Amino acid sequence: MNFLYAAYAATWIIHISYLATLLLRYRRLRKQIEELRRSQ
Amino acid sequence: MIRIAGLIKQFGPFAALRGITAEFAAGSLYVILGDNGAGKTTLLRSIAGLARPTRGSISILGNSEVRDACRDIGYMAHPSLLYDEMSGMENLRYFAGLYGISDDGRSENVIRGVDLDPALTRPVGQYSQGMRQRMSLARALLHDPKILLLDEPFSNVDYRSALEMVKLIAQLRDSDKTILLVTHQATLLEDVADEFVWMEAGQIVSRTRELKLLETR
Amino acid sequence: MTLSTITRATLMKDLRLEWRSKDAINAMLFFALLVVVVFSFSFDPNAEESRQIAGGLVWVAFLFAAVVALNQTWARELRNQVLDAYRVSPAPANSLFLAKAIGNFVFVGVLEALMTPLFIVFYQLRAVGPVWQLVPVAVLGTWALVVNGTFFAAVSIRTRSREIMLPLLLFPISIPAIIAMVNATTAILTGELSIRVWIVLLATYDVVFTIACLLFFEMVLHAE
Amino acid sequence: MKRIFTVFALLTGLLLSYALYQALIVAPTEKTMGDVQRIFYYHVPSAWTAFLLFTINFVASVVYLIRRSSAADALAVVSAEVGVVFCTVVLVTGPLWARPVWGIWWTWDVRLTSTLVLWLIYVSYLMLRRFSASGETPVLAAALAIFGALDVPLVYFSIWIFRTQHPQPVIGGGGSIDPRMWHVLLINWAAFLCFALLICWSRYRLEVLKREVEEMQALEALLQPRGSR
Repeated sequence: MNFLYAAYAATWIIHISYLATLLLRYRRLRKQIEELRRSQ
Repeated sequence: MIRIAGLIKQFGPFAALRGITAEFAAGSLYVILGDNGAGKTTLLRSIAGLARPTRGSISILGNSEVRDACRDIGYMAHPSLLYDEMSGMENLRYFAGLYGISDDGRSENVIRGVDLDPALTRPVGQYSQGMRQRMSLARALLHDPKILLLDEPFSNVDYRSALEMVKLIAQLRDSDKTILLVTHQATLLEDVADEFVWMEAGQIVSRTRELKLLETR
Repeated sequence: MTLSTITRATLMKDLRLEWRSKDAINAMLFFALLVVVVFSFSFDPNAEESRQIAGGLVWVAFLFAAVVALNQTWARELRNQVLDAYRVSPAPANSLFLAKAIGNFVFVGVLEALMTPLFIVFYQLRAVGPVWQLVPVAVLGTWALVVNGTFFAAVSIRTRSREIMLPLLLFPISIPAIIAMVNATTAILTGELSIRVWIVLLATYDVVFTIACLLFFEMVLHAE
Repeated sequence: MKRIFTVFALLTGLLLSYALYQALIVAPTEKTMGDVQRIFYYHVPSAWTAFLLFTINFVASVVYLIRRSSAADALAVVSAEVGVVFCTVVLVTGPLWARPVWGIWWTWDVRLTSTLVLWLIYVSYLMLRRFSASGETPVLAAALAIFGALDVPLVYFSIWIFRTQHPQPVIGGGGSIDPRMWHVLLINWAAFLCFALLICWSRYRLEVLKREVEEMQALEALLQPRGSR
């Protein structure tokens, strides 16, 4: 039974951490866009 | 005859060329000047077909695909493009083979043309910088191309040899070749160049017949 | 100007360069020797046990050593950017590829020929099965390593950390070939199983990837 | 577009919760394995999704080489990356199921091993994309993707022979499967497909945005009227 919960938790941990990296990358891009805007 | 339209070359987020439109005619010697990182080398590499344009087009002698014109292009890069462990003649014999030239006479003549001795058995790695540059020029001339792209041919070459090379280049120009030459020593070519091209940040910013006009800009 | 003359000229040039500098072969030999010695500490090399694991051991040693040689092939062309001289010439890309692949085949083959006696001595190897069968396994297996190795070495010279990139790209793709080589060798040494299926697998691998390399090499060579 | 995305995200969330409910509560308990068998409802759909994404990566790579369209290349990156994420899920949930059922975390069986090799190949693909310095990364990556795809049948075949020649621990399971389980499995697959599509969608938009920014940065000087030097 514990293995079941572990597996389900692991699945979502993997997916959520991937989504988190996506969010981070998106933030970084936003920052770059801001910089580009300002320099123009 | 080289026609370039809207040429942009990007290396990832870095743009080496930012929109170049230019024409270079046969029988003329163009001297390309500019600071380091202005895109001079990338321009030559694009014309030579070594760097594929991100945008824009290059047409050489009517070929829109640069690779189709490769027999008419002679390219001399800043590095020697020679195998250090082999002698000059061995090097040229190999490169002649790539162009389907099988007789050694051609290679010997080209080596003599740049004032070196084809019988030299020393490996190129032991040549002086000046000799290596001349051997490198010989390699570019091997297949008698109509277009010559020379990247820094005089770097580390002593003054007298450089003058000899200039004389040779002028002769080549007079035999109706298109020559694009990147250099930092523009004064060497003051009397023979047809046009000076100034590049800055990946663009051509001015073209003049007189070097002086560039300097006072 | 045919494919074969340029291939031959390039191959002769590479062999001559290697003969003069001996960079690749020396590094490769010493590296393989180190692997042999280091592995011998990790288990007790008695005859019976060695026979079981020698197949894997031998090929792992060759694989790592081959990577050294494969990196050298293009490193040689990158010095003074000589590769550009080839790229501006009208010579077909595949001539270069074949010359390089054959050259590497020769280098790795020489290495194998020199290392095999060492393995026999250090691990008291004695094959129970038919020894001659090692020849086709070695030929097909070496080509399998070398053909993709040459290709991916050309890919990795376009990346930032060249030398490290090659094994990262090559090893995953080579897994089927490695499984086949290792198992065929073990089968011959222990004399227990037939190697026919492994030979078929290796041959298929060789054919598939030789064709793929020839199809894609031009693109990779001119990718700048 | 943004509204469709939000609606779709909400629907996916609902579907995933429903699928979770189905998997944990509605689905019948397997007789021999017990509740642990329910891992199956996450494990198998993830595997199918990962394989689908790798197939998309292959197709996109081929299309890129033919058409040289930037969109195909972006799709190839996205599908490989999300595919690796799903494949990771497969590789993590697999052992968690194997431990209680088979008593071992890992066995070098055909499916496990070839999934692992597949994962390795696509991780190397992503590494290549990351470390490639030239502007021609897409070409190199597409070539690797095609090599990887050619390798898959060989990998599968080689491991299959390897396994049939060597005896291995007997692995139970198999047999017929309860139709209700099928039903739950398919619902979970649908949910995970929607989820994958959602991630791919966001990742694709991110990739397009990234490329736009890179181009903007690169051509900044071109857009600006040049001053004197």
